[in-house]
Amino acid sequence: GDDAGAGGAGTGDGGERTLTVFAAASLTTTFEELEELFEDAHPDVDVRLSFGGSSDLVAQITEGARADVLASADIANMDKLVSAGLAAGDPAEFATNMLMIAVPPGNPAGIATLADLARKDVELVLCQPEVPCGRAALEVADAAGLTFSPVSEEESVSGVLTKVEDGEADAGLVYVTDVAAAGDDLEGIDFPEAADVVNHYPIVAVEGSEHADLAQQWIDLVVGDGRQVLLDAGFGTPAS
Amino acid sequence: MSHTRHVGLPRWLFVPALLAGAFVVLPVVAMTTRIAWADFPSLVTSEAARSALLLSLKTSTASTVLCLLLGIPLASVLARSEGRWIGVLRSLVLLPLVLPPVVGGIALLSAFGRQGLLGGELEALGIRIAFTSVAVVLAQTFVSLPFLVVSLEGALRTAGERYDVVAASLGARPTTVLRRVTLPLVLPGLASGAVLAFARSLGEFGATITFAGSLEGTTRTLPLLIYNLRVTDADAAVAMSLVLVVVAVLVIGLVRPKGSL
Amino acid sequence: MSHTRHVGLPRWLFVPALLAGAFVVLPVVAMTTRIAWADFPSLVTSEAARSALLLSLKTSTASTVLCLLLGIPLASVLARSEGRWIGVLRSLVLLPLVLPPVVGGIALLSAFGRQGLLGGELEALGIRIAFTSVAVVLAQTFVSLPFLVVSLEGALRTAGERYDVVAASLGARPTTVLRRVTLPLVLPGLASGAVLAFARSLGEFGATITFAGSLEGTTRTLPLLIYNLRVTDADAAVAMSLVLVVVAVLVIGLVRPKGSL
Amino acid sequence: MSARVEVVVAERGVDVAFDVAEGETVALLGPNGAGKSTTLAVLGGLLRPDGGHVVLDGEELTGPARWVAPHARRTALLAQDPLLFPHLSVLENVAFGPRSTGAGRRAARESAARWLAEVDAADLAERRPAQLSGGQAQRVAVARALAAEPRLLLLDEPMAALDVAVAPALRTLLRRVLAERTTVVVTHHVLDALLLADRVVVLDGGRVVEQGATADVLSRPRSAFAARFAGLNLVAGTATPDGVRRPDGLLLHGTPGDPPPVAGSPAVAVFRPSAVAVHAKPPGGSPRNALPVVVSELEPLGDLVRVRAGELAADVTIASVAELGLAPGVAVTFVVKATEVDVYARGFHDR
Amino acid sequence: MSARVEVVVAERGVDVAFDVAEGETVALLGPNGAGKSTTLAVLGGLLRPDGGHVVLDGEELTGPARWVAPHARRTALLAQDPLLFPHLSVLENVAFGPRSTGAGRRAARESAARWLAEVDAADLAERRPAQLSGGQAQRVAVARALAAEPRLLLLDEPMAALDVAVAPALRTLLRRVLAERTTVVVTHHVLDALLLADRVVVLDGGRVVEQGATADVLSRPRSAFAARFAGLNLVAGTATPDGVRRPDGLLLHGTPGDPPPVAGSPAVAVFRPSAVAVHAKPPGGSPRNALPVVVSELEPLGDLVRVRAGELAADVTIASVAELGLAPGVAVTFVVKATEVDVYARGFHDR
Ligand SMILES: Nc1ncnc2c1ncn2[C@@H]1O[C@H](COP(=O)(O)OP(=O)(O)OP(=O)(O)O)[C@@H](O)[C@H]1O
Ligand SMILES: Nc1ncnc2c1ncn2[C@@H]1O[C@H](COP(=O)(O)OP(=O)(O)OP(=O)(O)O)[C@@H](O)[C@H]1O
Ligand SMILES: [Mg+2]
Ligand SMILES: [Mg+2]
Repeated sequence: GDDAGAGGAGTGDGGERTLTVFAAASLTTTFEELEELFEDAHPDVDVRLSFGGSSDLVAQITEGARADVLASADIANMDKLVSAGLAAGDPAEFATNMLMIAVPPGNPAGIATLADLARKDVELVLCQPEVPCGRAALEVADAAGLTFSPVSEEESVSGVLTKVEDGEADAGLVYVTDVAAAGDDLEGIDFPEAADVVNHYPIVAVEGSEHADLAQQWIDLVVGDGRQVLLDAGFGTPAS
Repeated sequence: MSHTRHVGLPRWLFVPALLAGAFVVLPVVAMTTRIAWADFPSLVTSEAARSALLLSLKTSTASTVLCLLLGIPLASVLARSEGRWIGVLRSLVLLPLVLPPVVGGIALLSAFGRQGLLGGELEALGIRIAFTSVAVVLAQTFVSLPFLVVSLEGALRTAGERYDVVAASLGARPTTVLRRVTLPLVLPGLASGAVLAFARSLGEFGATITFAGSLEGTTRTLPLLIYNLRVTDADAAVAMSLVLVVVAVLVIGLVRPKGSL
Repeated sequence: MSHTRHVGLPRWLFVPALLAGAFVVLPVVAMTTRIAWADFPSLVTSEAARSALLLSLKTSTASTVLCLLLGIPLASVLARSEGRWIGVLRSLVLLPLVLPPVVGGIALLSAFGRQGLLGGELEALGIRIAFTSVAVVLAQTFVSLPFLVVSLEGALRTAGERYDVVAASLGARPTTVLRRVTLPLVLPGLASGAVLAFARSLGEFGATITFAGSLEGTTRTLPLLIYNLRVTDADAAVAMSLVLVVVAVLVIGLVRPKGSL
Repeated sequence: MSARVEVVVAERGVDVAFDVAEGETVALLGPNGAGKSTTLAVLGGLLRPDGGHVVLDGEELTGPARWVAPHARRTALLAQDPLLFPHLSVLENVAFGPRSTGAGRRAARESAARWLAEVDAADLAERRPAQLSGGQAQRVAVARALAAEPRLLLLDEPMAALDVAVAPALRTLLRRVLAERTTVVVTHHVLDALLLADRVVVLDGGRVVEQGATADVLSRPRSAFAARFAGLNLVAGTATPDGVRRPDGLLLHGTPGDPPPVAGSPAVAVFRPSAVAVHAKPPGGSPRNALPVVVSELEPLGDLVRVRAGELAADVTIASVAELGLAPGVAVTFVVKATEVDVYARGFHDR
Repeated sequence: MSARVEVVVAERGVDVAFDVAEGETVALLGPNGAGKSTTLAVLGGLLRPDGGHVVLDGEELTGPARWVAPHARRTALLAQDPLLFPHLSVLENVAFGPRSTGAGRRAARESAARWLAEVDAADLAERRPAQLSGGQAQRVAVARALAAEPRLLLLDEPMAALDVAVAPALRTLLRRVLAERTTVVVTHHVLDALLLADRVVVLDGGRVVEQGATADVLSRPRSAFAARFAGLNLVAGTATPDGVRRPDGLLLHGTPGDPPPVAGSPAVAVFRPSAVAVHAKPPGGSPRNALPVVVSELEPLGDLVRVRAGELAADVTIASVAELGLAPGVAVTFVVKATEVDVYARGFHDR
């Protein structure tokens, strides 16, 4: 995207229009691809993406940040936006995500199952329970009847990734898409219990958007033609 | 050439000094060993990287100027006043140093956000600060101002008032004294304060993301980009960190007048 | 009582000074208006809050001591040496100020982590730093050291060497000069540097979470707890921020010798 | 610009009052710690006294309810330490005063160059203060104070660091410029007082112990310090019709001054060291004054030797030193003719 | 402790060499900027010269390949500025030297108290330096330098800020302690040189222009500065059998000194101002010396008046001033008897 203030072509009538999309950090790669698709289809539109933790993004919109679309990584935060009266219409679910065990390349601790994460000699890092990936990890453990004692509870997925990639920790619980994005830096290990805890990604246009039409077109892209991009990145198809 | 000899430092002092230097420098050097040099050029010249760097330089410069405009008067008042309330004011000015930047961002939102203390007044004037480049500058100023004030006040106190008194006795009014004697004499302290403020602004992350958000071209400064990249592309994050380091060292090295910090 | 009169400051100077004070103080005040006072006592006396506060105080004290041990020698060397390489070293020492703390954390991991530059050596010695309170102290020291060094070097340069020369001419060896003349003369600068370092340590977040992780009682300091709470319970986060502010102001107010910053 | 000065600074034990008439130069004399610099600081507005007034030309500058800022007083103060601005060149230092009081850049530089030439420092104009020797810095500081064209000039030992070649020239310069200027100058040198000051005010222990026209005070000192300053002997006691009786009963015959002291009132006897003869034993009955003393010190004084015995001094030839076997500890008699002894009442300024 | 000093500091135009014998006190004299403080700085190890040596008692302290740190030299330097440590009390300031050179706390305080008493500042022991007057601070600084018991004592104008009451006492003290000590002292006062120094070294423009025993140099000066310093008139020229011929051709008759200068070689004629008579017109043919001059300045000098005419001076009575109508600008003739004029060769020290 261009610097909004530096657009020499002018931003007035007939000039470029700007669509601002707030999206959860885990959507970074996919939404950047979708931005290109969208801009190809709408040459007069400049899409600007802002990524962050879902709760941060909701807080920013409540504090007055100008966003046209919000794509959240969980339903709880989306509900906050809805109850603040800032959602235009009902949110639509467009993707799902599941947990996966992440280990450093070579899997030095020899992790194979979810139960291995509860071993005393395994240094495990999780997200803190207050964020979606942390909550999901707790639910998975509960469902499997396990108790984890992590050496650290990170503030975000990226914290967990850093620790595992660096080999500082032996294992972490993150999303499938995170492991996919990390490429060779990480190895992922599937585990059957993951299916019990599925994360849902809703999207909605923001109330008071000056580009309601564009916002709707972006949502249409995400739930429609753009779906393949999400699937390629490891996201699951929405339940509904 | 003749030399004014310094009083030598005790030899043993160099051991902990070296240790201290190593402690700071080693991690940064270690980080560079992680860089994938093959991809480096393409990573750091990407559109996103250039726009973030440009924004960082612009906003840091603006906030440094703002720090000077606000900080010189504040430091002068603190340095030349006595009494209880000055002590309290001085403690308060240190607050942004203690506050985790994210909390600082929350505080700024509480004051200047749409729902903040001044939100109504600003809205009425048609001014919208949060989540604009202005917000970035304000966030940087908020966290950097104490650096300038502390350096400058220290320099002013150490320099003392002897020359100010002479200047006044020669008929210079307070503004002239400030401009022609007080500030020139503490130029090293002022310069080091400004460099510190600029450096702090350049590295500012927490308050910015909370108060200004992270929108490319408008509020996504280099540290925000690095944070962003860390999730998707750890290599790129490290590469951009190195860019930040190099820019900072360059600016500091070029701007700093000789002999000052 | 007779009074030594100060050369008055220009009157207009108080306008920007006041503005500067307001700019820093207003947001913090605004934040307190968001506090749910009814829940406040229970929030701030919770087990998690108390353990985080205690850990913060302990680690910040430890890192301030470490900063003094490393920083005094480094600042002395920087202040009393000349030449090109000293300028480079000085720029390098400022690095932790510029680096976003998260990047600082990555750098520390690169050096002292299990796979870091010194990881093998440390492992061989049976030393494990990451995820321990030691890591917290190191992270805090890394970000706080430049504060101490910059304040102290500025003070040393401003104080000059005249008294050191006199002391040496009276037969005092360099160590004696340092202990009995140089350092006592810059005590205000040293104290303000230590206070700055302590304050910065108390507020440290990014490097700590990256390098040390976040576990209650071991590595979860107050800023980490605040960040934690922010997601689920913004009220609690603001309440704990206030605790941090109060603690900081108290410690700064109590520790600071009179007349220093 | 006439000035009235009353200063009380309790903390330093200073309580001083005196006047300076328009165009007059007053020298403040007195031992170390007497309060001279303190008085100048109050005049210049650098110290707010516990009590008293400073009135310059009818305008109250310092008072219980009034305070004029230093820069608005136009009372340039040259302190004991030259304190040249280290970041300005010598010329810029001297031009600082004129610039500050409204002169244009060019005019200020011209007047600075003129004053620098006056103190014989024109060739130092482009130097930094750090490159000057002690005496050079002092001269530049004098030029800087003069260039500010103050209403009241305050000089604290302006000649302290000057060499013998420069001092007379600077003294001549000061003498010329001070003639038209109201000035208070602190000095430890009798020649400075003699040449520069119309009147002297002698301080001791924070009090005015004596004041008057310079020649009067130096030739007829009434305080021990002024006598010592003027190089004269002084014996204090009570007036008798014949002279002065010391507290220990010894009577010193002398010539009463004008007005003659009233018998029984405090009075002083003053005589020059060169009028004193030294005898090994008291001379037999005669109208002369004989003071039994013990030699404390000998000092060469040109071709003479100054024999000190406590507060008293006698100047004798080297031959008589040898003849009398003078040395510290030897008991001798100081003899002085009554015609050489002047007797004065201790004035009301004495305390 | 004998010392050999050779100093070249090109940047300041200083190139000086002299010796100090064991136990000797050498006074460095010279106009402002002559290089006196620079020389002391090199001796104390505060400045590394471009060339030269400092050898103290056979040990090389400064040399092309050798450098002894200031603290290891034991050459206490008392600078022109007293620089008392502001954070220590007066007593602790004085005790600093003994403490630093190994004395115990109690011993150091005792010796400090003793030296403070010597400089008459015992009652200031508990003060902070900021609470002292200029002269008090100077006295404490002297005590501090002496308490360090240096091998070579370096004093830069130790009496500059002292009052007339204290100066003689301190001079006496210095005279006593310097008698046993190897010392280099910078001074602008002839009395200090006379009383304290065994030998004087006169610097001018960074060069030694004269040196010798104090009495010799002050009574038979060969340089203009030394003559002025000693209060004498000096005329430089070429030796003739009868006296000295000035470059302008005027011949001054005089008494040749010992050894008599070789005719044709550089020589100086020296005479006291009191030996000069002032005439309105040249007196007719006679063996006397008559110098046509223009009066530049009049200075009162006790009961006499010093008449200055350029470099020359005459002391006359007030009556003759009135009689001759003396004033600056008036052309007169200075007349001095040949017997009053001493003629010396300019020594090899002259350059
Ligand atoms: N800042 C101060 N605080 C307290 N007392 C002081 C201070 N400065 C000076 N004094 C004391 O006040 C008295 C007067 O000092 P002042 O400096 O006026 O003396 P002075 O006459 O100028 O002496 P000198 O000839 O030595 O310069 C002295 O006893 C001195 O010790
Ligand atoms: N730091 C310096 N840098 C360059 N030149 C200097 C410096 N200090 C002094 N000078 C110059 O060196 C020469 C010698 O100075 P020095 O201080 O030795 O003189 P001095 O004989 O002590 O004079 P005074 O009697 O005035 O104290 C002078 O011309 C002076 O201007
Ligand atoms: Mg004084
Ligand atoms: Mg000197």
